[in-house]
Amino acid sequence: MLAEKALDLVRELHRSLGGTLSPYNEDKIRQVLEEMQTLYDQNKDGAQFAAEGQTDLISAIQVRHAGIQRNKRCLLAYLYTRLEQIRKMRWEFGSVLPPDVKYNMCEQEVQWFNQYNRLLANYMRSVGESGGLDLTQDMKPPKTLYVLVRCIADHGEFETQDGNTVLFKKNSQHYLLRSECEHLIRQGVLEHIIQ
Amino acid sequence: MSDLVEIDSLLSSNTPLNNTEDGEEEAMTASEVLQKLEEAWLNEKFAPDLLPVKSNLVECMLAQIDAMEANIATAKKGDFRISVHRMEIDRIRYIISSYLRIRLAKIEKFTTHVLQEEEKHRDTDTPLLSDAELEFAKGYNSSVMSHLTNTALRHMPANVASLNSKETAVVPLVDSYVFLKVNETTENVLIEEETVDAGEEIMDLLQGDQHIMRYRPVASLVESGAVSLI
Amino acid sequence: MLIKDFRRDFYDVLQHQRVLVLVAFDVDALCACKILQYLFQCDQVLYTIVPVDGLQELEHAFLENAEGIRHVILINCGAAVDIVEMLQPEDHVRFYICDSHRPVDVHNFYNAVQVKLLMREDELSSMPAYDDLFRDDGEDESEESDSENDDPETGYKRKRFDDESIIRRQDRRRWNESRVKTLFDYSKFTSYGTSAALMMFELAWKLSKDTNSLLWLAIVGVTDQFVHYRTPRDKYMEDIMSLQSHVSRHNQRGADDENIMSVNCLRVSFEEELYLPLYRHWKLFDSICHSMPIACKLRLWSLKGQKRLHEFLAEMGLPLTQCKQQYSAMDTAMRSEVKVKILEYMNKYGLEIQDVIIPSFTMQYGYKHLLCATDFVYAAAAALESVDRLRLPTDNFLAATEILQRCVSRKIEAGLESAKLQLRGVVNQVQSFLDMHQIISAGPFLYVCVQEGTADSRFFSHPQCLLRLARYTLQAHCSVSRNKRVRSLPLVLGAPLSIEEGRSIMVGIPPLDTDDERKNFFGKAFEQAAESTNTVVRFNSFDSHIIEMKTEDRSKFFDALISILQ
Amino acid sequence: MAALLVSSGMTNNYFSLDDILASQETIPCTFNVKVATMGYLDQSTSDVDINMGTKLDLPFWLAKYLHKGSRGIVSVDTPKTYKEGYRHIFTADPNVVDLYRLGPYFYLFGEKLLSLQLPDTDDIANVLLKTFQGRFRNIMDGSQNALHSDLASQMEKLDVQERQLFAAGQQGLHEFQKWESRESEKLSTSAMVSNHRKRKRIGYIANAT
Repeated sequence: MLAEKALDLVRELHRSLGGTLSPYNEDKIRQVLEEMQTLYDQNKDGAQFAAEGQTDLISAIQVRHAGIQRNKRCLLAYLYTRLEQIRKMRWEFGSVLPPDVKYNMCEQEVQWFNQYNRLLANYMRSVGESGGLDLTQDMKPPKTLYVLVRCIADHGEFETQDGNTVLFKKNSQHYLLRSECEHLIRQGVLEHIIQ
Repeated sequence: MSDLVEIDSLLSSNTPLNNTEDGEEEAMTASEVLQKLEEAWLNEKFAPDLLPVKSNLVECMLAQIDAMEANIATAKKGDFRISVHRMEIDRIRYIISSYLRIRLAKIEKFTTHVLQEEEKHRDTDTPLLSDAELEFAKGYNSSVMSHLTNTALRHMPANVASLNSKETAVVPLVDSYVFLKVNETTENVLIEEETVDAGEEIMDLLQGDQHIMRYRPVASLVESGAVSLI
Repeated sequence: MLIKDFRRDFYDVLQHQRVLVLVAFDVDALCACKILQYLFQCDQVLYTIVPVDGLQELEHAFLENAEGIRHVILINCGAAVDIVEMLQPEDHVRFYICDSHRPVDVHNFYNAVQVKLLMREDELSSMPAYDDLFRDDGEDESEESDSENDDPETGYKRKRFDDESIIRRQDRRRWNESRVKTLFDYSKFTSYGTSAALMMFELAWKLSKDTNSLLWLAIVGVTDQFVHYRTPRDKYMEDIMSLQSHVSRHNQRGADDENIMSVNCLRVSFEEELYLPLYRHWKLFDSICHSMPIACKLRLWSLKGQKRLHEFLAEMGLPLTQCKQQYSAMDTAMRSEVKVKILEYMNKYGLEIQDVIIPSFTMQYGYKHLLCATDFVYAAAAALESVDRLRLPTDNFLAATEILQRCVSRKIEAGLESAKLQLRGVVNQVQSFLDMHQIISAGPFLYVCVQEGTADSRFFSHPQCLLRLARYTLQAHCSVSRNKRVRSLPLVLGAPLSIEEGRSIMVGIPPLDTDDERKNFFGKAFEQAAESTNTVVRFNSFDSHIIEMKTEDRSKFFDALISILQ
Repeated sequence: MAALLVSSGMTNNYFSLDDILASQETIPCTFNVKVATMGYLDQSTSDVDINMGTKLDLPFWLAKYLHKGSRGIVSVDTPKTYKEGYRHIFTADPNVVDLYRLGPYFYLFGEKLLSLQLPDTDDIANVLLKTFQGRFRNIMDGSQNALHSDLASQMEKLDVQERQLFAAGQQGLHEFQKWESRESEKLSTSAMVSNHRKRKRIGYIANAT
């Protein structure tokens, strides 16, 4: 059936949307491009006959052209949605991706991630005059200045703004400035406890 | 400690704080600016499309935060008001970052559409994007295009090897329904155009009313501030 | 040095500082820690909490977290040990010890700079005078130097002072002997003072930041001290009376009808509670079987005892079917009469009032069912000493804090279930002790060991549960044995700590007839026994009467103990 | 995370996966013209070309392209599920129908049909509206007080868009409950990090055993 492989690509990615990024399906993408090329070649050969108005050839060209468009749309949608997932990762994981997530990304996607990182960093720096504003902070409206946190795993020493060093040992509890430990909470190192 | 007192009064809206850019606009106190920023933030949050940027509000509030932070640094360590002011700074910073995050998401979602719209608005007095946002949008657009090109489009047959933006541009759903509150009474607002089976529908929006309606007819009113989304 | 004004010398000093809080592993310490947390959060004092379950852990935690810390608070740990000598802190570090262990180490008491004690003045009256213990006049140095340098050219000088130095040396020796003797008498018996949670609550009260929930934490702390046989009964009654005044102050609003308290807030009320463990969440029959005083008086482990229990229930008019149902499922009329009936018929079966009734408090939060203080103590203690292999001690500590959080009700239910398991484990173990006559009277003390590999032995590798088992065993043995002197015999109980490493834990408890002061001399006894047999004995616990040793050294250790206590 | 706030419209979005999957649904078509060499599209015959008048179920994206404008290579007919018979069922009792089995994208595909100027376009539009109005109340009630246990049974009859609506209702309910128990102010680890962590543990257990 026309554009069957392209549809598989879309279905595969659609299934993995809830969880993590599915591996970059290099060979299926190549097959889709080959199908497009063969359809295009068939159209080219048929083109000179069609000039003489043989409707059956013209309609065949139309069908193949629709197939090419469909392949193109599925492929681009696959790549674009993966970019959206990768962009979301920048906000969730931070600027460094864990290795096994990167493993599922192709070389160009990793480069794109770095590009996006730079773009975002430049944008954040240019907000306001003094040193810009880190948009990845303050994800939730702050309710208290200090928060009680519990360490989920040993994380070693941590330097606070006012010069104290805190040792994050597993299951120890600390009462710290919210702004300082928010990113650690998001990374899953600390857990916020509600009194 | 006097400087902390000064900030309180500043925030309790009696000493004017004139905007740096457009002098002729009547001077607004810090809390009024904050009020306007909150409104802009809510409008941006609930509007399906990107609203013109309120960069003067953002700049002014950021300057305000820096001033407050400088003051707090000088205050005595034990002062009770420090934590109150720090809390206020955190909350203002949250509003600003959330506002900019929402705009960023819309820019990333409707990049091509936004860039086209920006062409029209660039020179008017209500630009859609701030300079930083424009630069980000251009950079983001080219990064996506170059990625799609060298992973797929480059290998495609010639006649389809390019992206025509009309077909692929993601357009915001301006017809989705929104909740809104009327700030200033505005008469005969065209709600529904003339259609074959239903006549034209005109409505008066009275102050204080609340409605649920399509966004398109009230888009201009939201920008002018006559109506705010809730 | 003892602090007089908690607010000025302790709390206000901590403002705007970062504080390290080291907490021992018992429910009282947990409650005190939560009260302190609440106060610190009101005044935004930054703090770090590290649970410590032994002296080694305490040292380890201090070394790790001490960087940049000027104030260290020790809850229910560190008082009985010379803290400064043990931790070797820098000069600027201050220790604030809020500990119910007595006696307090003399160095802590007389260290005016670095150690501050948060305890009641009257409890430290037995502290020997300063100059009995320390002589900081030049006497000591010159004494040593005289005896060492006996080279000739100072020989002449030494001879001339002969008679004076002899007198001084004798006087020195006599002072030293008296010092050793006073130190020995002072630290001969270990006992317990006021609960740490109560001290912290009084601090909160002085800061006028006390709330109903802090009061409830103090109540649970005091009850824990009583349930684990640390504070004697009359001390417990005293504390209850002082808490009663606070309770009536905080909870009188609900009384008259025009300002009814809103439903979902905490209501605490005083009540003459039935001293049946967890009976509101259990079957009445089970709860009676697991209540130590009644089980011992009726000797429930024997068939005759069971028969007596059935008689007792029948006489009270409580049908067996009802008693074997969940207490909450019994019909309400019957339920309300249970206490009245028990009081009426108890002395016919040899039960006194304090075996059956314990003055305590109950709390209600929103529409959830009523909970009494002992329920909380059993649930939290069970969580603290959970037998789940995978969980770290610190995981248990956090689980226990969540139970005390009280608004998370399903955590409390889980805690109550594991508490039931623990109680059942204790009763079964006592039953097997008595059936197989494992309790041996080794002259000056009774002695028994939990066999390795028994199903419930995993419960008893934890100190507090072992303590409850020891107390239950002693009471049961005394009610069974015919030997008149048995009530004056203390008990030593051993249990396997970790079978792989072949280590076991040992606890010694005082005899029943000196029960009212709850003085325990085993700390000193174990020390001397260990020295004489130079076995490797680990005094890691904050209670000196709980020790750990290699299992194979046990018998050698007991012989030494017998010879010492003869 | 921010991108979630902007609801990605399904209909006019070139890159939307749902839109692509919806346009894969098939429509009965008849060929007005012979098409050379495309015989393989029709599994029932083995000849090389598709001759005139053959009836074939084509995916919507192909049918629309071939039907559109002057080409008229193919004439289209309303799919079975939107025809008279089914329409009566929907109007009778919309809640009984299992829309997921009829085609996971019932509304989205229905909307696409409207662009084909079929003879019964108005009736289709009407039936889409009526069906949704009939089912909406149950979806909303279900999402507001669904117990974890019977969640699956409630959702199996809903089509993709209805499921998203149900999920949105649920999320609203959960967020209200979290707000009530003051959990909403709790800063939490980002969803992706916790999923990633869970999988690592499972992976760890998998290759450990």
